[in-house]
Amino acid sequence: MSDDAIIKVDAVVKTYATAGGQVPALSAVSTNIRNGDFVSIVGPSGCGKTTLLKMIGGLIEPSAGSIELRGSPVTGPREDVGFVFQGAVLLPWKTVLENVLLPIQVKRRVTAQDRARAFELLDSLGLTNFDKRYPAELSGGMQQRVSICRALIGDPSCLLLDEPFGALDALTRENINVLFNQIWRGTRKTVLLVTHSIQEAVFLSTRVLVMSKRPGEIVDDIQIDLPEERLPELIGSPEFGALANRIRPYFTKLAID
Amino acid sequence: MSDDAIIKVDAVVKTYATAGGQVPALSAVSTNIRNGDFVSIVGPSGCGKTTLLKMIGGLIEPSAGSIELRGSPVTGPREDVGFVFQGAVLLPWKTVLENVLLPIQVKRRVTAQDRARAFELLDSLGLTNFDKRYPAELSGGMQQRVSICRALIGDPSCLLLDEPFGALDALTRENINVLFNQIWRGTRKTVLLVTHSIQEAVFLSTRVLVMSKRPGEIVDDIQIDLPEERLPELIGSPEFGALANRIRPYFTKLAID
Amino acid sequence: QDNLREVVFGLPNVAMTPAFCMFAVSSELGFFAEEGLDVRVQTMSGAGQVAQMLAAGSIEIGGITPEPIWTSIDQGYDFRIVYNLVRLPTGAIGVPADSDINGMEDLAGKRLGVQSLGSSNITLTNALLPRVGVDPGSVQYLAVGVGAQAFQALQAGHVDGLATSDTNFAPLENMGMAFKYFLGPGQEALFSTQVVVNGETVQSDPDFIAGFGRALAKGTAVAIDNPEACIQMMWKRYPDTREIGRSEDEQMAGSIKVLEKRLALMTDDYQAEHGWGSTNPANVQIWNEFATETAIIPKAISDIDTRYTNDFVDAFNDFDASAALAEARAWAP
Amino acid sequence: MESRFMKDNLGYKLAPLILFVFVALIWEYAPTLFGIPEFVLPRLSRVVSVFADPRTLAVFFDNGLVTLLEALVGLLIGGGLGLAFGVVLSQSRLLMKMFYPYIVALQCMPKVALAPLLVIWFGFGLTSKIIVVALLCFFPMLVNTITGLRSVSRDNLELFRAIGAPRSATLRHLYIPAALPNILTGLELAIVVSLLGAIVGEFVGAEKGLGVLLVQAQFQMNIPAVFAILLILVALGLLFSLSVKFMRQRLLFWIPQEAKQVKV
Amino acid sequence: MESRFMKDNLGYKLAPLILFVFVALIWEYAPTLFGIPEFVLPRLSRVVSVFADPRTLAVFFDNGLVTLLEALVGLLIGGGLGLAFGVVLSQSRLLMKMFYPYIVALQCMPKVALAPLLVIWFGFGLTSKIIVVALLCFFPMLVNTITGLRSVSRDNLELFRAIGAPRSATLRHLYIPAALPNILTGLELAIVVSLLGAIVGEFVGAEKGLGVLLVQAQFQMNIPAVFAILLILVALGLLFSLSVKFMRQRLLFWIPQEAKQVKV
Ligand SMILES: Nc1ncnc2c1ncn2[C@@H]1O[C@H](COP(=O)(O)OP(=O)(O)OP(=O)(O)O)[C@@H](O)[C@H]1O
Ligand SMILES: Nc1ncnc2c1ncn2[C@@H]1O[C@H](COP(=O)(O)OP(=O)(O)OP(=O)(O)O)[C@@H](O)[C@H]1O
Ligand SMILES: Cc1ncc(C[n+]2csc(CCO)c2C)c(N)n1
Ligand SMILES: [Mg+2]
Ligand SMILES: [Mg+2]
Repeated sequence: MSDDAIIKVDAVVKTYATAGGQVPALSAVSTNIRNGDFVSIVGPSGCGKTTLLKMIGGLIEPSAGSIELRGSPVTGPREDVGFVFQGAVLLPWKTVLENVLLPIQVKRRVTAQDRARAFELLDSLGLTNFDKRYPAELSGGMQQRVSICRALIGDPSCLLLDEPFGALDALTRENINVLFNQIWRGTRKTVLLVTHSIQEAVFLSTRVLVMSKRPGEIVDDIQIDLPEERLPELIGSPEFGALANRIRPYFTKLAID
Repeated sequence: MSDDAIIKVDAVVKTYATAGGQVPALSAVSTNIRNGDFVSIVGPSGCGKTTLLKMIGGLIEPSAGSIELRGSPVTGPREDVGFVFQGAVLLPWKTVLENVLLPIQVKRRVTAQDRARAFELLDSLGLTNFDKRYPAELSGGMQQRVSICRALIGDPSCLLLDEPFGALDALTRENINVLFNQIWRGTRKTVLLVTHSIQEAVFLSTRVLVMSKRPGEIVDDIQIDLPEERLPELIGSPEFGALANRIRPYFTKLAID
Repeated sequence: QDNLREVVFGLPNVAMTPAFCMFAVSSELGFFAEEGLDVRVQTMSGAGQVAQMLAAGSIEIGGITPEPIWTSIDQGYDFRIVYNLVRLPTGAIGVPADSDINGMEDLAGKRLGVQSLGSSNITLTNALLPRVGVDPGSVQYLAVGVGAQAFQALQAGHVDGLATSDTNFAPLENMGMAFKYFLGPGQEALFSTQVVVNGETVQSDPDFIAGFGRALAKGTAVAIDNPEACIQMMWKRYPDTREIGRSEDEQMAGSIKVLEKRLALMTDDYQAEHGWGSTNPANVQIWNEFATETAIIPKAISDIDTRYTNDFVDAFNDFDASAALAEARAWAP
Repeated sequence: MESRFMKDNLGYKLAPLILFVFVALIWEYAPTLFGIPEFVLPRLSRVVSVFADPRTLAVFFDNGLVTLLEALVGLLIGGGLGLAFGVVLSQSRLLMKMFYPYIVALQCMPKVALAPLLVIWFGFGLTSKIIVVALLCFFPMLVNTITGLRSVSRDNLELFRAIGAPRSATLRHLYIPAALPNILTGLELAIVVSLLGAIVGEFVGAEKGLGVLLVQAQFQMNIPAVFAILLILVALGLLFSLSVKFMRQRLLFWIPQEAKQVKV
Repeated sequence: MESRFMKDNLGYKLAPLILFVFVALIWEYAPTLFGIPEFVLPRLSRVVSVFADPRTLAVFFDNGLVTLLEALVGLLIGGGLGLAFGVVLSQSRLLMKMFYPYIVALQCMPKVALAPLLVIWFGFGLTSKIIVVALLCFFPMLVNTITGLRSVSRDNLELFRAIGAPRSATLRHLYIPAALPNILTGLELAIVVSLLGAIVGEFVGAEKGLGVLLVQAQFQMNIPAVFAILLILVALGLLFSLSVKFMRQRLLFWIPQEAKQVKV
């Protein structure tokens, strides 16, 4: 692959050591991700998607193989990478606003600008007027949206998203998808998105990686050559249908055991 | 509505009292659910679906209005109702098998039969050989599947499911949908399912309730007159498409604020 | 008054008590001040702690019972007895007045209460019992503490008598319990609390010792003459000794009893002849042998005669007693 | 978990009062009824009457202030060090392995046995008592802080690593808030022992304080006064304990089961 | 959080040992170097030499057994009651309001002041000491149990309500396991005070035990023996503490930060 790869994953293997023995989660995954790409990862539950994302984010160590980010090996989390975890992972003792501002607060004084940006993000994710609430007072989907705001607040150039839209209803999800496409076009962030929705993967991505069941491998790597601007109408188009249909069979072949 | 209603929800209102003031979550919801019905609830994130389900389950009290289950007012959780929470809510100090058997263990000795049934359920949800693992060693989707097994172990005649399939990939989800349809047909349990997938709602249900944004109301009540046996092929059928199309507009009208 | 030398005196008792109220007299009537001293009496958990403080240099002077003095000397500390304060043993066996025990020889097979199992009264009693033909092994000891706890032990019959000190018996008598007291043969020689300093103080600061002892002697004389004023002065100087919630008369009566019991142990024929603070060399020898015999120290102190001094006795007694007594009579609280 | 009847009901508010009256009555009449002598358990009215004398009150106040000062300063120092050590030790397995055994060792030494040494080193003034208090307060605070810090979930730790939080910020925004329930429990325990420590320190050698009064009263067999002083200690302890309860409700609002208490 | 270098490294294992040798050396040479009298701090070798005499060892063993028995039985009773009360009180706000103040009150009474009363009430045998120990162990166990029980999440409580778990099952399968980290912390604190309690109880009146030996040694001005006895207490305390650590690792395997320690 080309040399403008921002993320290089090379023969990465992950085996978890547990009291019950070794659990192979990922077997020899290799891929390169170009700067500004929007890459979705799909695959059956438990195939190692979260594991792969956390390794790229420097949160866990591969058992074998190497990962490079911007040319240097990943040994820990990097500045400039935003993470959305599979659960919302909000701090119960902080308000929604404080939770969103956390990535800034841990590094420097929060400015009025930061706060304004946080309000903007909350607004765009449908959380107007919830800034003073505590997480326990939010619904599951609202919590998830707060955690998306938190990943975006620092304006990181690379985003790692682990099923960020799983608890959202169809419409909210579609709106946020459009929003994400806008953000991506505006900023050309590199995005890695784990999702369970084929439609979402095709709608948002420039490339979709399909993984096999545990221990996961990459079984297909599909280029999504659609115009950069993605609007809801696109979903009905034949090109969109064709791409989705290319992915769908894997979900039949890779049946759960 | 008919008199064989097993659940009667009458002008139920819920307002949460928080430090920041009163939060209206649900405004005057009324509906009756017949014995053996499979009812899906769809609606925008934060509209009060979880709240409604928990009130029917007797876990929280309505601010106004009344709920009856099998003819007697709901004052607390009932035997014979299985619950799947929006988060998996597994006990970290128990193995997968122990978590599944929990509803039995808290009431009586676990028998070999119970254990056999638990293994069967784990198998059917693709968790073979994970019985001895601890929740922390599972992926998000696997945890969710364990919590589904736990809701089914007691063979309750009424199931309340709060987005049980949110963290599952398309295929696993489809397989489990088919499984649920089989179970429902075999046992004629009364099922209430909160879901974000219109397709899933139509595929599984005999009836779909559509809720408006917060504070939620029921804005449509759609009878799904499809044959009881639902197979994947059904999804492509024109009747299926028509029903889905009847629901979809609400998700445009009820745009998030 | 500001140029007084501050001195801390280590008191071998957890609390100030009428038994030591002569210190209050010397302070209140200015006897210490006349010697250029401002004496603060510091209560301690016991004589052992006073010895420890003295050895560590935390205090300059203190009252210590003989056992810790001998032990410390044996361990190489240069303690010097300068003033013989409590001239007779404070410890005794006391049994209820109606008891059928009529002497130490009746103690075989009996149970005695002691303040604690570390109490010197056990060593003492065990050493004396063979002298009256009783096997010490046949006497049992029970730690009953002091005060209410000891009272209860006697009342409930847990013990047949107590082996403890005068200051512990007095409150029990005040509570209405009557005792018969026994001393063992030759026990009178075993004097009690001594005023002790480090040897180097004797060299470097003889005036301090002389002045301290003189003020103490004056105070003791006043206490004998006028116990009531003595208690009043203690109350004034140490307000904590005012018994909370108890009538003054009741307290005065009880306190005088404690004081008188103690004063009886602070005077003897030798003192009448040689003066306040004087030490009978013969008794020191007896103590030395007794301490060796009872294994308080592993071997007799060879230079025991250099460990006490009567050199200051003349200075201690160089005062006008009648003037001191007059001052006390003129004193009003 | 109470029946709905009890909730916000008068009976709910009265019950503790009734128990109080009940205990007071027993204390007042049991000694006479069962012939318990005054020196074992004086009747309540005798104990309370000790407070009637304004001179006595003044003495109590004077000495109580000294004890309170020792307890508070010792608590601040010992509790503060316990918290600090808890934080530092739990950041490193090596430090934990190195120092924890010595801390346990120090705690296993009876403070009454150590107090004389402390008096030698630090004199008869406030310092030695404050150190006894600090020694006693240190351990409950330390152990609870460590437990609290360990209770931080792996998910939260991953979040803080992911947002590149420096160690200080992770402490401030994650570890400390998460450990707060336990830290406050440590504080509650430390508060109770701080008073004990001050008293024990005063036993061994002090000029002033409730401990001195207590020894004095015990020596004088003035048992009503002993109980009166114990009552003062109890009152101080309850006051301290109430302030911790108040802090819990204010600081732990995000724990439903702590906040619930607010409504009571 | 250590550098990778330290992990499983020899230096990692050696560091505590080096500290130990260092402390021992200071203890051995500081008294001579700074002219600290043996009265105040005897050198280590003098203290250790106390153990050389087999007769002394036998006496220590005999009396140590008594103290250990008092401490263990008291711990069992006091800790058990603390656990039980913690469970019962946290089930009801009413009971909490009614009884908690009295418990705090009891704890604020210095045990050294109560011990003489307990001796009067319960005699001079083991009972009174066991009660002192139990009194001391009760509170840390109680307070930590309550904190632990309160830490149960609302989600988990809802789950148990939803599956219709009776109260006893909720306790057994939810409250107790969730509170276990805190209960073990309470146990650790209780263990430390159990030894202190036994010693303090023995100070006041006992026939046998390390406390009696301590008083005797103090009276005989045998300060090396005093420190030798303190060393025994420390050893017992460390032994207890290690067993709690072991229990933590076994019982709290599901808390990554507790289990992590296993690998050390
Ligand atoms: N414990 C609570 N305290 C205060 N407000 C609450 C609480 N629980 C829910 N709410 C509020 O009630 C509303 C409805 O919440 P609910 O969880 O029922 O929504 P939902 O329909 O399940 O949403 P989602 O699809 O995102 O899970 C939300 O606006 C939320 O902020
Ligand atoms: N901490 C862990 N310890 C042991 N095994 C683990 C751990 N985390 C994950 N696993 C195992 O690794 C495999 C992959 O897990 P991972 O969470 O990466 O899956 P996933 O693709 O994200 O699944 P899902 O879509 O359900 O979230 C699973 O089989 C899981 O059991
Ligand atoms: C560690 C330690 N060393 C010395 C003493 C001193 N001390 C205090 S009281 C007493 C004798 C008994 O009354 C002695 C020797 C102590 N307490 N603790
Ligand atoms: Mg995952
Ligand atoms: Mg919900």
